[in-house]
Amino acid sequence: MNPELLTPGGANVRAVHDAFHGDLLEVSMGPHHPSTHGVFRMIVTLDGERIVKLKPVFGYLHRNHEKLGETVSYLGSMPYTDRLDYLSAMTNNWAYAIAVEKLAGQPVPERAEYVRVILAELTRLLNHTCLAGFLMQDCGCSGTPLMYAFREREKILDLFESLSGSRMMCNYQRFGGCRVDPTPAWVDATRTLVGNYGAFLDEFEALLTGNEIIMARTQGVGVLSAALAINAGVTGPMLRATGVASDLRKSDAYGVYPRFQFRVPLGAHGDVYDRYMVRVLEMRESIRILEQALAGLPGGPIMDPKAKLRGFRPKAGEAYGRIEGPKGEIGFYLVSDGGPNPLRYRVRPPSFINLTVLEDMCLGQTVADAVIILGSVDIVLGEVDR
Amino acid sequence: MLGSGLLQGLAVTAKNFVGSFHDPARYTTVEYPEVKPALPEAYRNFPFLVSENATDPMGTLRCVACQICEKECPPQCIYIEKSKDKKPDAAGKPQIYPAIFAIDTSVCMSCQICVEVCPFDAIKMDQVFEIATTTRFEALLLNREQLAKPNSYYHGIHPTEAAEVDARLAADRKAAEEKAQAAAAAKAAAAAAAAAKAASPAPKAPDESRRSPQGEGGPPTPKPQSERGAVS
Amino acid sequence: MESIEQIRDRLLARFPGAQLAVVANPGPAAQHGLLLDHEHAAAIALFLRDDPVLRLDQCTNVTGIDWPEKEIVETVKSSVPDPAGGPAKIVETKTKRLQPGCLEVVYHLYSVQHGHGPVILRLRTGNRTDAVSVPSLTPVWRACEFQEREVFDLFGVTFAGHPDLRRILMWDGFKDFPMRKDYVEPDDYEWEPTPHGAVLEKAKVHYPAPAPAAPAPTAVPPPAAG
Amino acid sequence: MNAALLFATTGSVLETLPVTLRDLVTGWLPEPLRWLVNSLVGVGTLLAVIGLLFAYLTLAERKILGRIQNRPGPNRTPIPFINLRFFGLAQPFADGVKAITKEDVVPDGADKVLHFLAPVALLAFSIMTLGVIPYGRHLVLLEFDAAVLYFFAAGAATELAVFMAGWASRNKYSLLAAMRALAQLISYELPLLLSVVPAVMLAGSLALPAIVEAQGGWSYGFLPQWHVFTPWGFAGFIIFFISALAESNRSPFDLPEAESELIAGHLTEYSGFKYALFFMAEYFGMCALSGMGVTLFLGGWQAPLPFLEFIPSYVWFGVKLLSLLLVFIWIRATFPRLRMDQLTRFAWKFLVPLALINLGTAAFWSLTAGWSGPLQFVRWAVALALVLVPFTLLGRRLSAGVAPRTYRYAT
Repeated sequence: MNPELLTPGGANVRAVHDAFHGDLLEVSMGPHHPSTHGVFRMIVTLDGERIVKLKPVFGYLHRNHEKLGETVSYLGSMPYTDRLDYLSAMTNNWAYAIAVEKLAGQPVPERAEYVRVILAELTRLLNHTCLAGFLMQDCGCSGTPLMYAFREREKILDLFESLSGSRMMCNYQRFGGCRVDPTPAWVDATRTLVGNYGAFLDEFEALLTGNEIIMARTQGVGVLSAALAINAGVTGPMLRATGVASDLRKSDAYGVYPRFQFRVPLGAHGDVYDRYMVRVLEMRESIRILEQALAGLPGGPIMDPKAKLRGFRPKAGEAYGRIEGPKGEIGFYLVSDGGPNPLRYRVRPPSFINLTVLEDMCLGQTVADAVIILGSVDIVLGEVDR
Repeated sequence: MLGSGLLQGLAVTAKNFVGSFHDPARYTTVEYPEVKPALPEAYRNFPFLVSENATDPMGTLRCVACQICEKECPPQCIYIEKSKDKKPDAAGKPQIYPAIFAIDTSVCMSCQICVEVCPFDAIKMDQVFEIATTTRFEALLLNREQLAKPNSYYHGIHPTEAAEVDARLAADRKAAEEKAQAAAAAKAAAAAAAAAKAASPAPKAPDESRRSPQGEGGPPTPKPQSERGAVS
Repeated sequence: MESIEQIRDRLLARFPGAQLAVVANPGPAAQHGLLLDHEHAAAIALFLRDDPVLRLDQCTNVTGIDWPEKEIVETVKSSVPDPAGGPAKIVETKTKRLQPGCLEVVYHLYSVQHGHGPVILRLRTGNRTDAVSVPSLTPVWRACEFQEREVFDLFGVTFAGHPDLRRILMWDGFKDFPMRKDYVEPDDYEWEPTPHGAVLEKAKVHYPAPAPAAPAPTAVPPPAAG
Repeated sequence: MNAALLFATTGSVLETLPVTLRDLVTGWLPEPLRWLVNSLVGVGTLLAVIGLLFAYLTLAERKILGRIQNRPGPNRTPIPFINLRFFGLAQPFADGVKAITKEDVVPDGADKVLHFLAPVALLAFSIMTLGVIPYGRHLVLLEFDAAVLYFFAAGAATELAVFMAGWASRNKYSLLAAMRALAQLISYELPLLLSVVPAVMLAGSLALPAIVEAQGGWSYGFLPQWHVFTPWGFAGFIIFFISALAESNRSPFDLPEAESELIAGHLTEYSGFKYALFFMAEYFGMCALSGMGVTLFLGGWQAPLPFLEFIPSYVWFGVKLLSLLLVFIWIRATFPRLRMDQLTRFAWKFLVPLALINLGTAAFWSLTAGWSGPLQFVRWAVALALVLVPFTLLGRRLSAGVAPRTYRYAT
């Protein structure tokens, strides 16, 4: 492995700087900037419009989520996990539930596992659809793909609302199952949505995938090498876009994922277009998983009858549980001392760690590229800053 | 050919333009203040206190000020002070009641953990959402009187759930009565027999076992990590 | 994947002087850790990353744990033979000892190539006050760059060899380390009236109401009564 | 027969109606004064009509954009006093009131004079371009021989005002936007002019009414002899239209105000009424360029079919203008934005060569005007080949390395 990859910026900065000799312009993009997806900030040093240095600045949305997790009970952290990556509350819930279940050795009934898969894949659809919309907004579309994405997202959120009572802050998973049992009507509604989603994706792709401007804007932009991606802890669609076959649904085989037939799409170039396309193709696989899960949804209890809600005190020990969230590996590391609150509650935020390579991807590109590269990382500031 | 993707995109937007005039699946806007969205039954927003009787809401609160919700509330938005005296509840049994029960809705995040941990079905989730106020502090701090809503209201917003709760409470009450009767009978019999027996245990409060069975959690069963399933 | 003991043994064979200890995890998760010494940490990490059998090429999670000083009461039972010749008497002697506190940094390593993991590395500081340095593993895994900065920011562990060790989530002028167990939040942290009077009381201390007669110099209004 | 006559007479009455009305008012004035008042009336009418068009164009844009995005668009502003919403038709006026009453913030470090002058200059130049366009058979405000040159000279000056705004704002984003605007101006002025040359060549005049007249009549009795229905005209029109998009800073060439990159570009430090002036100038520019496109390629005020001639010419012009503006909006709703280097490359490596070749195509077309019978087919085939072959070849070169991809899956 090239050791220069490991120094942030490093060699690239020099190479780029040698190529241009103009005066440098330092621009602070964010925290109030239309395309920083919240209150993210990048201090960008420009030569003309080329980026020679980019330093991300975090923390504008920091609320010390992890400290909060140590001051409330295990159950009390569940609603807070909704607020990490607020686009994918259901997968955050699941990751936290899996970590606690590992910590306490809590089994989960089969029906709950199926429901969790259904909700996680719906979340993946929701997240990737929105991401495509946001990315195209960053490319300069006047809101059209974003509005289409939001239109479909609303339909998924309606499902979440009628199941969990809230559109985004679901607070649905529990240690040892799920809070509410989905009704047959809900399952039917989900089936209808899943049945229609392929047609929406076709239309969405007709608008975007073959568009010459989008291809020109995104192909060859923000290239990330597989070696650096692995080394920098990049996970999720971003890693797969570099051609690395890594999907926790396959490699960790958590939940009931081994029972479903699905493929893992891989990119070859590691650029923005690959990241977009990998997500689109993943959505198509999610639809396949959803169809299988909805067809095979078993009966039975949704909660383990032995699971405790009040007075939940896992034995002393620690556990790291992780799942394949839409943005990458979302993990929770919990240390218990036998008390009602965790001694240590740590979130492994995928979008935060994926930002490690932001500068490497942006060097030598233009301001316009930096915006779409950031968009293709798929960050949610609630999770980045915690 | 260069431009074919662009033309395809124009066709999609044109289709959506036309579709927005006739296809409700495309045009999903609800013009809010005039048209109210239909809320699903599960919809939740802010808790309220259930009282049995609409005419005497304060007297028939189910809440017995056990303070479990106050302890479990993640953002600590509930504040309860127990009463010094006891008042008869809906069933006529003397109970401690909340002298102060306040919820700071500026802090509450509607997570409904208070509802889940309540052993008495006394606090439930409301469906109000038009709750804008002109001040930030006092108006958002709801007190006991503002929080209490009758059981009939609960039936109106969550019919299925409320019916289940009522059935369960009725069963619990019946079981408690039977137990009390049995205890009384036993007591009478014991008194008649020896007349020196101590009082039999008081009937217990509604059963807690449905939500939190006592005893440690299940045996540790690690996830089958080795199970590498069907890979296509 | 090899068990943690096997990995330890291989590492000991490879790095003869290294001080390695397995930190057992009593919980059902059974994810045991490996405590490294500072001297060999970077070399061991590099070995773990490049070893063809393990190939722990991804360090997914880096975090700190604060272990404050703890008073441990140990009860030792000893049997004292009865001088009178009766059955030996069992005497319990309680000894109190102070377990020194430390800051611990935990690394979760996985292998993307082989799909196995986690191997958990742990590094401990000497104490919680002055010897708070551990070697940085950022030169081995770029993934540690921001996460080690975060541990530095929130726990106050300094990483020797980190290329850009600055605060990341808190602002630059911030003084304390908020994730430590003994962190006390400033009294102006939250001063709006809430049902919990304690916060309100703290606010009153921080923002004393201006005396009615004197020209109030403070611009901050007193909090409204709750 | 009678009906046709009736149509013809009403047609001619309606055709001259604006002029007749004006003469009714000003006809009694002595000559030099009459000329002055006539001009003022003309300018006033033009500004009123185009101003109203601007107001409702903003509303139409937002509404159409909304409908394309499956939402209603602005529909809640009631008409004052009667409190009827009426599809939000009062929205532009509410926007105007808001813009006027907003605080006008000038950055501390800004060049105050230039900061103020930029929107004024921009608006002035865009209004100037509106003067020469023939809106109808008798409706040309400023009729002179070098109208085409005048139009493009004034149009190019608008970009200088954009640069002024960006420079004077003393904001890094504005400065970047200003640089982008200049690069864009230089790149797209050339294809814009080159695409106009054939139309001028065929009409043999730089005067716009003459160019419109040259497009009169119908081939085969139904095909209008508008330039757009010839191979070179179609290609020229497309080049003109793309360049017009770039010249008016509209999507996908809205780089100077690239919202997602430069916040609002040169508009970042403008607020209130100055901002509204920029907005107005953008729409005026759009109208002017569309009007020019209609005049040069879409037959100006000519009716599309012979039996529709009874409808006054200015109505036809209006219809064509509005449909072009709709295409502007439609394109904005669909396309993302290009990058700066792609924008310039597209101009220099694609549009300019195509426009130059198109010059040759037009020359061929005018030389072979006498060909008839089967030679007509040859004429069309050669001309089409002259358009399509360079387009395909250059397009392939331009989009080298950019193609849809196929993806593999992990096993």
